[in-house]
Amino acid sequence: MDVILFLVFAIIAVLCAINVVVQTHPIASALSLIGVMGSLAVLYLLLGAEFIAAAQVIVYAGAVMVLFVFVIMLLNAGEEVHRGRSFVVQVLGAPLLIALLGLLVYFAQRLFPGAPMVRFGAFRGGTAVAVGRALFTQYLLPFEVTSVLILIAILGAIVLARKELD
Amino acid sequence: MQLWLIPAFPLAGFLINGLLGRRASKGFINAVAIGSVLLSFAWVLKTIMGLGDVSSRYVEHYFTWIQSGALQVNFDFAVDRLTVVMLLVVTGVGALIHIYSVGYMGHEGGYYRFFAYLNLFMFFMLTLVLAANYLVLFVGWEGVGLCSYLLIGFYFLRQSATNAGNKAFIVNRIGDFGFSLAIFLVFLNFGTLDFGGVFANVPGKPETLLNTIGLLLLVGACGKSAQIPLYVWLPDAMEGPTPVSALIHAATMVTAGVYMVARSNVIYIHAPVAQEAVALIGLATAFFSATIGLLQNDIKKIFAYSTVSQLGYMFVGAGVGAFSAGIYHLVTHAFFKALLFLGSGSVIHALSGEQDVRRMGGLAKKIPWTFWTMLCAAVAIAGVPPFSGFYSKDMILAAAYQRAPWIYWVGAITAGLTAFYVFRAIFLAFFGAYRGHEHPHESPPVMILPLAALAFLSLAGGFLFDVPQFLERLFPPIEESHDVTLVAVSVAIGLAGIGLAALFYVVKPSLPDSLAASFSGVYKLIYNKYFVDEIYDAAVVKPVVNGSRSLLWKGVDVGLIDAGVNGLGWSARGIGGILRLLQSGSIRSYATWVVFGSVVLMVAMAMAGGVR
Amino acid sequence: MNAVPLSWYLTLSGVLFTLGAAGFLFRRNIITVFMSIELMLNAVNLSFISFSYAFRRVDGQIFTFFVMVVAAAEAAVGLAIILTVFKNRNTLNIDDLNSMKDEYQPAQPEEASETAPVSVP
Amino acid sequence: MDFLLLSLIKAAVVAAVLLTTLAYLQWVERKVIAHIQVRLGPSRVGPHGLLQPLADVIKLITKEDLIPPHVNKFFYLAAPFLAITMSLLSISVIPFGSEVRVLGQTTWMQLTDLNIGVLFILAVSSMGVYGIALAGWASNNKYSLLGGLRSSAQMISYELPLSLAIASPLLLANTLSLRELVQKQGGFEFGFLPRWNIFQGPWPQIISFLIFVIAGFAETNRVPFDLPEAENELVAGFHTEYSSMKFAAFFMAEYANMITVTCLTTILFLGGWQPLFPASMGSNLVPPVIFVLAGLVALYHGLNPARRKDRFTLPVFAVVFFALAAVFLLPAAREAILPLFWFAAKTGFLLFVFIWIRGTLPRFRYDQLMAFTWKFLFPVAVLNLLVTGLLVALVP
Repeated sequence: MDVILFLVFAIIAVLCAINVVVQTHPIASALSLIGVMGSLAVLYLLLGAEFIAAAQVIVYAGAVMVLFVFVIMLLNAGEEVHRGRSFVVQVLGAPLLIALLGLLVYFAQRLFPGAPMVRFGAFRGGTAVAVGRALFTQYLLPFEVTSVLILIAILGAIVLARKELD
Repeated sequence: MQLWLIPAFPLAGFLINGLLGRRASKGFINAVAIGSVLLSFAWVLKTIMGLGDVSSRYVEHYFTWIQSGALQVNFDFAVDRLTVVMLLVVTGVGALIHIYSVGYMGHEGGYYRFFAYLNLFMFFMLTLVLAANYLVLFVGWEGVGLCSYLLIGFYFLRQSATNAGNKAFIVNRIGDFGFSLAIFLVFLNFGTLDFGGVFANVPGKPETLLNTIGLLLLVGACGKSAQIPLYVWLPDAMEGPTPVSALIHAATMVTAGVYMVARSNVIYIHAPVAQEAVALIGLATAFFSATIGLLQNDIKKIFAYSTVSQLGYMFVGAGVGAFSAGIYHLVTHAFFKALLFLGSGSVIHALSGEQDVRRMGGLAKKIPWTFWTMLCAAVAIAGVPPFSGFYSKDMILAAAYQRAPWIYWVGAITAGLTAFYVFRAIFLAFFGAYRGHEHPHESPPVMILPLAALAFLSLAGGFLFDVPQFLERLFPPIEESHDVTLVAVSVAIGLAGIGLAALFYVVKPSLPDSLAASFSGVYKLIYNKYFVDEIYDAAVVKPVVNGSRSLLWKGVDVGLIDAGVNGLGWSARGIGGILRLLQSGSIRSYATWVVFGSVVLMVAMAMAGGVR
Repeated sequence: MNAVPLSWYLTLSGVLFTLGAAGFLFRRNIITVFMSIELMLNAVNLSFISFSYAFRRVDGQIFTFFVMVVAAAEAAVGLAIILTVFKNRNTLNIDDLNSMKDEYQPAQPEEASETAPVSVP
Repeated sequence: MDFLLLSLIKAAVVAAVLLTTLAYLQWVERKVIAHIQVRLGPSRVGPHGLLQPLADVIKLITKEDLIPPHVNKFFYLAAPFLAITMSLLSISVIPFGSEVRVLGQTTWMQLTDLNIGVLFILAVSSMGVYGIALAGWASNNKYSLLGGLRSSAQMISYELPLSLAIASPLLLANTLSLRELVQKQGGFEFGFLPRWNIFQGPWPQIISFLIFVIAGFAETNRVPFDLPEAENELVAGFHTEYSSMKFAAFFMAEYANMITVTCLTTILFLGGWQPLFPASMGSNLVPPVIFVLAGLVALYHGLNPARRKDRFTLPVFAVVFFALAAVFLLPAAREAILPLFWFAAKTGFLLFVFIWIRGTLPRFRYDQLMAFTWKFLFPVAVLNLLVTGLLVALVP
């Protein structure tokens, strides 16, 4: 069961991610990205992070991506135009990415060579209670700092976007 | 006991007037300024009542101000009998001068500013007096210096006023430098700055060390109390409004040096060389500035040199071991010198700004209140018994005779000079025929009232307040001398001074000019204040300015620092010129380089086996 | 076969990250590039959660939480910047936004610091 | 495989009931609005128009399925299904009643109980925006785009006070599971006052109840917040270009959302299936009494018919009502049906309020709508949450 779930959602995630990259229209990319996020949320659930899974959908899919879709609609962004080209990217890009992927996979295998097996329900440390407790005790200061960050981001976004008016 | 309230009232007054005063009415400003000082005075009285006879030192701890390694400085206030005397003088005389200022400053601009500064000064002065350790004292010390600077330059549109303010500030810095060195030494050798802790450990310390500390403290005291060689700022400080001269440059701030020396009496008793130096500098200053005072024509300058001279007297008192006599003189001096300044302020007010005694004369009839009150101050300062100056001056001279008779003689002659120049000023201003053009008018009651109060204190203060007896347990005892001849001699010299002044300026007004003609060399020397300012300018100021210009600016700054900085800039530009080839402006190529970097890092990590 | 090795999750994370990087490198639309960054962040989040599972500690999830918050803030500001850029330049193509490159200046370093021309309305 | 089978059966039952309810909710709405406006409403198809929904469905299915030119076909087709999926998905965690025993099986009247059920609903409802936004954008029509943008902005804005209003009762209940939430609200204070969150100390959640209901109106795009489909400005908003079943999907999504919101309100604030007053005071007798009364009224009107056909139809209804009353008196059935009755009663009442308000209030202007949530609802919700948190922390 776990294997099936993992494979299904991993494949969905990878396909959607590929779609993000290859689609020429931004809104298609955005919706594919939502697909990635949704399947990642399921994977989080499998890994026992239920609160983060819900937050993933609410924050990422429900708020951040809505912003993206909004901006795309507002600017009426169309298909991509291939105009400029960068010599560096064209020559180095693909080999570097393949090397990166290889290295990442290599490290993943070397770090955990098959030993820890993920069973759904084996780790239940991701409940809202556990996360909340950690957030409000050990990570209280970062948490508060984050709230300040968000406040600043709101102000910044308002100030920047306000120029639209005049 | 809430000692902190004593300085807190003027501070509140300063904040209120300083922040809101610009729009407030004069009544409001007066109420806040005078009210805060009166409240402070009342709180001093209440504190004294609460402490009974203040037989022991009472300390209040507020908070740990500085905690750094071994250095722990508490923000503490303390009260003992010396503090009580100072508190009463500062708040009492301060309150009278505040009231006087209402009349004197009534027509000046920056009214709220003036009173805000005065209140700030009161705050710092009270902090200075109440301080329980050297650092808090230093805070007050610097604070009063700041206020003095602000108030000397009160008429900041006048170039001479700002120059005088700067001069006072800079000269005081020299003194403060000595003072801070002394504080460092104290901390280094005693491990604390607290008065109690320091003085308890003084016996047993090497005498050289104590002498050094004493001399450095003396440097500080010389700066603040205008002693040779740092007295030059005080006469110029008369550029400030007259109440300021009375409060800061006669009654309170300039006596801070004397207070500090008296406070550190334990150190000086164990440091004979330093104490000797205190006495000598005091004596020299007293005599020297008395001679300058003889020939001044600006009424405020006369009293300024007189102040320097009287401060010298106090130092003599402290130097010969009669600390209580020095403080006694401090108190009486606060009365009669404040009165002299306020009186001269009244005269200047009456003459709409005229300060030159040569253009006064015959004012006794026109402004009788001012005349009579100033006459009280004059007899007090001249040491005529039984007025206040007689008691304190006589006590200092007696103590000096015990130490060394020649000090007594110089002091006595100085007393005669003092009597002469003070009465010279009185005679020139109030007797004879009027030589000016203005129409003199008597000052308003709000100015006369403080004058009257101070006149009473000048006359009766000597036997009303027996300061030495009050302080007797605090200082080493003075060997009492009951040699009536000494007293008689000094009084006689003083009376002779008055008589001479009467002869010169009332009976035979032509005599001074003929004397000046026959002793023209000495006359010129004294008239130009021994050319001290010019000597300082040539010896100190010019070399510093020229050295800065040629060596530091042209040499070090342009040649060394600028060259180095510019060289860095040029090399950065050169390297940047090469590196800018990487900057294609395309984010995607940058990102490629980032990926490249991370791949390299990961390869390195894999080869080094960095992860497990 | 009722359990998945943890390395599979990490591999998936690596694959997603690489795809995100590829999007960043090869896409020209600034919004898509931005979305690729979000994809990379998500990939990193997945590995954080995997580590959280591996070490049986909640800390990894807290990190993910903070990454999300920062991503949200970043999206708000970033998209506002994109709006402004679009308004000023009327383009979303990332290759057109290369004014950081100093193309028109000769190699003389002194003249590099020319002040921006002030447009008079 | 018991679990799977049971789940499949439950899903089938819920889906059937829900879809029927959706269809008839529309009939109820039309009837109620008609009576508010002193009209009869649908009355031609079937007795009292009871077959009207069926007719509508047939009409919608058989209608020509138009796809306008120049639309983005994929998203144009995907949008309505996204909308209906998201709105139906949240029903899956709603508990309708307590534990029941059917054919030897013990189960809950709930498809699944997630211990993050509330978060799940929030997540799913936040995804609902995409259906509308995409529909507006993919239609390639200015009215649609504006409607879609308006709608998404409105839904995002009102989601904030909504979430904050949800947080307060969660603080009281200390759980995220909807089932536990209802169980915590069981029992009575002073013997008669139900421990529903709207009444419960230390800080009765009346304010968050009101905020939740108001935000719920906006989330479901109902009057007075139906700006996205303001017909006099935007034709029909995001679904201007939709017809036949795709239009029906949007329509169903709206009603499904309404049902979700009312169910959630019932669970969060009104104690779910908990009765209004204790059984000792005869709460068990309420449903039979209501049904008997309804049966009597129907019987009376059947005997004194206003129209000819009433002579046959109304007695039939009366018999049905009497039968229902009898069922409620059976002890075996009562255990299972009573909670369901209370849940349905509360939800039904809230649905009636929704319809009632639609018949009563005019529409907001768009700036008023935004100002209302950002400048009033949001601060009030934050304040309420703060007070609740403080009181929960202080009062043991």
